[in-house]
Amino acid sequence: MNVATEFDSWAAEGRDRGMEERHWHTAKHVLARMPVEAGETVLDLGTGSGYALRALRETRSAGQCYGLDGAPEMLRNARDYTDDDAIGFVRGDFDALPFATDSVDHVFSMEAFYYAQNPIQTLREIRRVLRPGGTFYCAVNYYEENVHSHVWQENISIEMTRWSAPEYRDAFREAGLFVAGQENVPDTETEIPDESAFPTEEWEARAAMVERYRELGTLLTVGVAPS
Amino acid sequence: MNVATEFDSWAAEGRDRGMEERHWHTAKHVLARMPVEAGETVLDLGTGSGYALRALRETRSAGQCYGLDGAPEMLRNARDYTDDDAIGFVRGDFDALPFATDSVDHVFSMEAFYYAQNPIQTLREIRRVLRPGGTFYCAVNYYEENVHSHVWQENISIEMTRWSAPEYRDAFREAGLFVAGQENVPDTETEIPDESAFPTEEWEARAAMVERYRELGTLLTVGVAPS
Amino acid sequence: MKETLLDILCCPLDKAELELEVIREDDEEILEGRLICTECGEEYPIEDGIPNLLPPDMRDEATA
Amino acid sequence: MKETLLDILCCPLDKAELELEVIREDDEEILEGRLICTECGEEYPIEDGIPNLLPPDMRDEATA
Ligand SMILES: Nc1ncnc2c1ncn2[C@@H]1O[C@H](CSCC[C@H](N)C(=O)O)[C@@H](O)[C@H]1O
Ligand SMILES: Nc1ncnc2c1ncn2[C@@H]1O[C@H](CSCC[C@H](N)C(=O)O)[C@@H](O)[C@H]1O
Repeated sequence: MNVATEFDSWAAEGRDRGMEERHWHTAKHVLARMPVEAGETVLDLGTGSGYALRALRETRSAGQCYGLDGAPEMLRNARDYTDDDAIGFVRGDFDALPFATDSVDHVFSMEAFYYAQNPIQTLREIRRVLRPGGTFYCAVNYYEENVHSHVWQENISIEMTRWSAPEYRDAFREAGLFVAGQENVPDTETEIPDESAFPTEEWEARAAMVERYRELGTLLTVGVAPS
Repeated sequence: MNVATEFDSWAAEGRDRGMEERHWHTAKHVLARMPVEAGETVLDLGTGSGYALRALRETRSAGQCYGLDGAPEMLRNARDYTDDDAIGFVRGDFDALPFATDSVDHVFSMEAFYYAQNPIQTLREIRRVLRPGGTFYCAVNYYEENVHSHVWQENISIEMTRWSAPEYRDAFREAGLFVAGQENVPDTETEIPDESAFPTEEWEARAAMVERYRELGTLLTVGVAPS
Repeated sequence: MKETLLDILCCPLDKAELELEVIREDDEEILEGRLICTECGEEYPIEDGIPNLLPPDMRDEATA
Repeated sequence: MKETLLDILCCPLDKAELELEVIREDDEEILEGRLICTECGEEYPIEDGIPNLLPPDMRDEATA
């Protein structure tokens, strides 16, 4: 399996914790907007280190939490980092979710959705597992408007879906989800060096880095399952 | 009518434009999150100067837009400020909306909802006029967690509803709306003077003013109409 | 207000459709008129291009 | 993984319920075992407390 091969090596190199740290800059704002009530069931798609579920348990008293991932090393690490009986980790694939219909209150996914082989099928699966009125918080840094992310495809063997913001809205609707909102969540924490430091290894110009982090940030699309 | 008496004098004193200017700091972020597609119908409850509809027409190509208000002077001013055939202003009350069932794609309301005489009835009316999957973006600065707003009641004859964030979520659900999200939208633009300027006429301490604007800001609750 | 915008307006009381009676209009819109509920017969005035659809018991005579 | 957490898991193929066979557990959770689909009979291993519910055609023998 492609995903396991690619992401197991990431996990082995400690990139799971590295992603957690970087993604947290915007993921924490995304999690804070979710209408998770005490005791509700949450599913995290492409859970990586599992940080999102630990946060929702601690800050919102979420109930049963499931972290799904395709890479066994990611899951092993996530399990190690987690000391909470109400959080379970499951190996599975986005396109064939191993959860009962109507069994989940909220689905969260950070920087993972676009790895789905068939993203519309993934959205249909999310709609299926969500109870009526349940929400899908879909956060991505790789998307059409974020031109700075386009090169990422070169460094990874999995084909990534690069939708624009309107394409995300259309796809949600095509899969039968209501679109409740969409926004760019800026990353105000990644440090941007002084003008004199540019060009850096990664950034030609300071303005580009400002645009990437402070303006484009993370694209969040919020879906709601109909009755 | 209470509302007309109270708010007509505000309109006459130019407070409609004053509110527009201050509310815009957070209202623009709220409007930007709304999933308004080109051609969709939007209703603005307690429209004041009508700025929200003008913005949605200009930036999102919204279709037919309706600004409802109880105060005739507000509406007269709003009509004067608006040069757009697709925007209409209507006098009406939050508790008895004069719009057909299933006729509206999105409802917006900024700093107005809590004036409803019967807010649950207003939410039921909003649910009725929204099409399935339509959204209600409800933004308020007067709410329980914003302790700095509590004194506002002293200066106004209309009884205001002071719900907490969880009470907003509960009330939406009681009226049959799904809760898609909730957040505090900070006001990063209201100028906060230097420490040496405090106490000011309005603010004892700088920290309180920072909390009011930069942390608490505007409470946004997003509802979605079920099928 | 443009006539097309009146389409989704309804009686605030029984939510029935309204019938339009134009008193004064220009090239663009209805300026004065009446909206009459096809169900309960209640009349709602349009003045200066703004329909007043307050429930009758909330209508203050001074401004309506 | 706690046994209570297994409740909402289902077969990724036909979404039917799963039956649990425990091989090894401690005071807290299932460590090794099998989840068997009550409909199609497909078996899904639990290893080191983590159920592998990949569709069988995506399961690589090396890690499953
Ligand atoms: N099709 C698929 N099915 C299941 N998991 C997948 C997948 N494609 C990618 N993933 C997983 O998705 C994760 C993306 S990395 C993001 C991890 C985490 N959400 C964070 O914010 O840091 C990886 O752990 C990868 O193994
Ligand atoms: N019950 C009610 N029905 C209709 N309009 C009401 C109302 N209670 C208050 N209002 C209107 O709500 C407005 C609140 S002031 C806010 C105006 C505008 N949304 C802005 O952001 O600046 C006033 O114009 C007032 O007339």
